[in-house]
Amino acid sequence: MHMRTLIRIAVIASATGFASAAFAASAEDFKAAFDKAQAADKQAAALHNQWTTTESELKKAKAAADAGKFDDAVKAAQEAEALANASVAQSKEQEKLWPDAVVR
Amino acid sequence: MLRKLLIAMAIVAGAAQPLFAADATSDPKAEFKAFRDYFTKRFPKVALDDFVNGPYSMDEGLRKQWKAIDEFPPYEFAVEKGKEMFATPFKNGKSYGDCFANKGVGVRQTYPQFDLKSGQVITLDMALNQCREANGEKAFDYTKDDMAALTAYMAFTSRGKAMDIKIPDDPRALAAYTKGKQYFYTRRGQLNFSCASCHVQNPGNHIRTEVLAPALGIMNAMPIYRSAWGGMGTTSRRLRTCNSQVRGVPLKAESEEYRNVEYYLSYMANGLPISGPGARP
Amino acid sequence: MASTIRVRAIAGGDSTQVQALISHPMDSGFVKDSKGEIIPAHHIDVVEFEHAGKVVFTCLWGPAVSKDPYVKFSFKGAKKGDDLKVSWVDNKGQTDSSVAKIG
Amino acid sequence: MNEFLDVSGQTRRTILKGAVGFAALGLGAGGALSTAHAAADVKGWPEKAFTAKSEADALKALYGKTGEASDKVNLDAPEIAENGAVVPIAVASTLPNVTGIAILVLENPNTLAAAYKIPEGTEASVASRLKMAKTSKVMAVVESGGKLFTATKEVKVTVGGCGG
Repeated sequence: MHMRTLIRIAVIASATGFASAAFAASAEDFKAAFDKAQAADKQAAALHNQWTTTESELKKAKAAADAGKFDDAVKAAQEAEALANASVAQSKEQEKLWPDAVVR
Repeated sequence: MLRKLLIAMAIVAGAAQPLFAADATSDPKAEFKAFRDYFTKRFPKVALDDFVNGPYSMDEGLRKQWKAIDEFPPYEFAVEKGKEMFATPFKNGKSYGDCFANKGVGVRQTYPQFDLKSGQVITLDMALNQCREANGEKAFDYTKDDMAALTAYMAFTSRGKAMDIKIPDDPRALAAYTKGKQYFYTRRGQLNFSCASCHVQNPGNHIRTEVLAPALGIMNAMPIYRSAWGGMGTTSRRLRTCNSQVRGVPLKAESEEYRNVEYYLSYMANGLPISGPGARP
Repeated sequence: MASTIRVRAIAGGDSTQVQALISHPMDSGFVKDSKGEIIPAHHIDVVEFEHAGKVVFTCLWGPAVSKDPYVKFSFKGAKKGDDLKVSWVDNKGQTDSSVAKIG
Repeated sequence: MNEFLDVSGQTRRTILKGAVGFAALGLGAGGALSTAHAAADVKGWPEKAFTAKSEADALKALYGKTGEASDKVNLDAPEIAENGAVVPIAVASTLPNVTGIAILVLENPNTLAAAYKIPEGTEASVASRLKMAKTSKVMAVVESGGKLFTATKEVKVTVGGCGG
C-alpha cells in the first residue's frame, strides 16, 4: 500500500516537472508553488518527520527566486512539495505499519 | 526528484515482509525476552555482555583496532574533565553529587528513569541539567562537550554495572515505553529507515562504510568518542546523527521522542553491563 | 585546564613500557571548516620523553598523525618510582610538558 | 585503564603560548631541537621530509638514503581501517642497533607520517595512530646499522581521514 502511494507521488511529480518546463514561470507562480510546499512541509513538521531533502529543495527554491530564476524556483518548490507530501504519507502509513516490525 | 523517490521506493520494495501480526499494545517483560532472544539467536557466537561493544562485537578486524585504541582511548580526556567538573561545586556551594543517589557515583545504569511527579522520562543528561538549573546554573547544550564529559565520567563510574531500568506501575510509564518502541520501529526520513532497519535487521552489516551496531545494549556505551566526529558525543548527538543519516530532520536534543526511545532501548538492555564511555569509528 | 598529556609508564622486568596520549587537534591543513575555509595545519612537531636527564624517545610528527595522538614504546634502565618527563611543541610554538611517575 | 584517573595528580602543567623556545622547557639533550620559533615548525623538525610527495624523496630527506625490503621489519596494520582518521599502526624489528623508525603512507598528500628516534636502550618497537586519506600502501622503515629496511602492507580505507 505504501509502495503504491510513493509511486503515485513519483508519477505526479514527474508530470508536474514536465508541465513547469513548458512555460516561463513568474514571481507569482513561484509564490504559489512555494506556499504549497511550505504548507506541506508544515504538516511534516507537525508529524516530526521532515526530510532533509525537503528542506534543501525549499532553500534552493528560495535562492533561485531571489536570483530571479523563477522557472528553477518553481521547479524546486514543486519538488519540495512532493517530498513533503511523501514524508507526510510515510508518517501516516507508519502510524499503522510500525507494529509489524516489532521483534516478538 | 524522481530519482530520489525511486531510491526511497527501492528501499521500501527491498524491505522484509512483516513477520508478525500487528499489535500496538505493550508487554515489556515479554518484549524484553523476545528482543534478547532475537539477538542471541542471530549471533550465537557473540557473548551476551559483548553486545554493548556495538560494531566491535560483530567484526573481528574492527575489534582488533578497537582493542589497540582502547589501550589508551581518546575519551580519557573527557572522563578526566568530567571528573573535575563533577567535583567542582556550584556557586551556591552544592555540587552534582547532591542531586543523585550515592553522590552520583555508579548510578548511570539506573537512567533513564520514569519520573512519577512530572510524568515523563528523565535521562541522565536531563537530570544533570535539572541539577544545574535547580542550583542556579545555566543548562548545558545537550549535544556538546561539557555534557559529554559529565556523562562520560558518570558512565565510567558505572562501568560493568548491569543496566537497571524500571517501568513503574503507572500507565504513563508504560505509555512512554510504548512510544519509545513506536519511535524505534517507525520508518522515517527520505531513505525510509527506522532505527530497527539498521540496528535490528542489519547489525554487523555494512551500510555505506560503517558496520552497524546491534540495538541490544546500544545505549550502554553512551556517551561515545567517534573517530568520525573526532570527539565526544552525547546520546542526543548520536540520535540526531542517526536521523540525518536517513535524510530526516533531527529532532531537538532530549525531545520527548528521543527520551522515550532511550527508555525503551535501555529497558531492553537490562542486565547488560555499562560500557560507556565508548569509542566508535 | 587540565594537562594535555596523559602518560602511563609501567616498569616490568628490565624494560619500562610507556604509553602517552596528548590532547591536540592535529589539523592536517587539508580539511575545510563549516564555512568552506581551509583550517590551517596545526600539529605537534616533536615529542620528547626524558628519563634521568637522557632523552629516551623522540617523536617527529607530521599532520598525518591522528587527532589526540597516541604513542607506545619501551625503554630499559628505569625503575618503579622514577620520573619520566614528556614535552611537546607544535608548529605554532605552543608547548606543554608533564612529569609522570613510573609505576 | 582503571588507574588512569590517578595519574593527573602526578602531572605538572606548563602551557606556554606564543613565541617560546623549545629550549626554554629544558629539553637539553635535543641538540638540533634546541631552538624554536612561533607559528613555524620547530627547528630540527625535518620539514623537507614531511613535505616530500614520494617515499624515496621523504627517505632521502630524512636519512639520506633509500631502503630495501626485509622480513625482520614487522608492520602491524589493519587490512581495513575502521576510520581513516584513526588507523592504529605498530612497527617492530628484530634487527640490531636500530636508531630510527619511520612510517609512510604512500597515498597521503605527503607520504611521511611519523618518524621516531630510537636511542640505545630503547626497544625497536613503536605503536601510534595515523590518518589515511584513502586506501594505500603503508611502509614501515627501520634504520639499523646505518642502513634502511622496509616492510609494506596495503590498508583499505573506506572513510578517509583527511575529510574531517
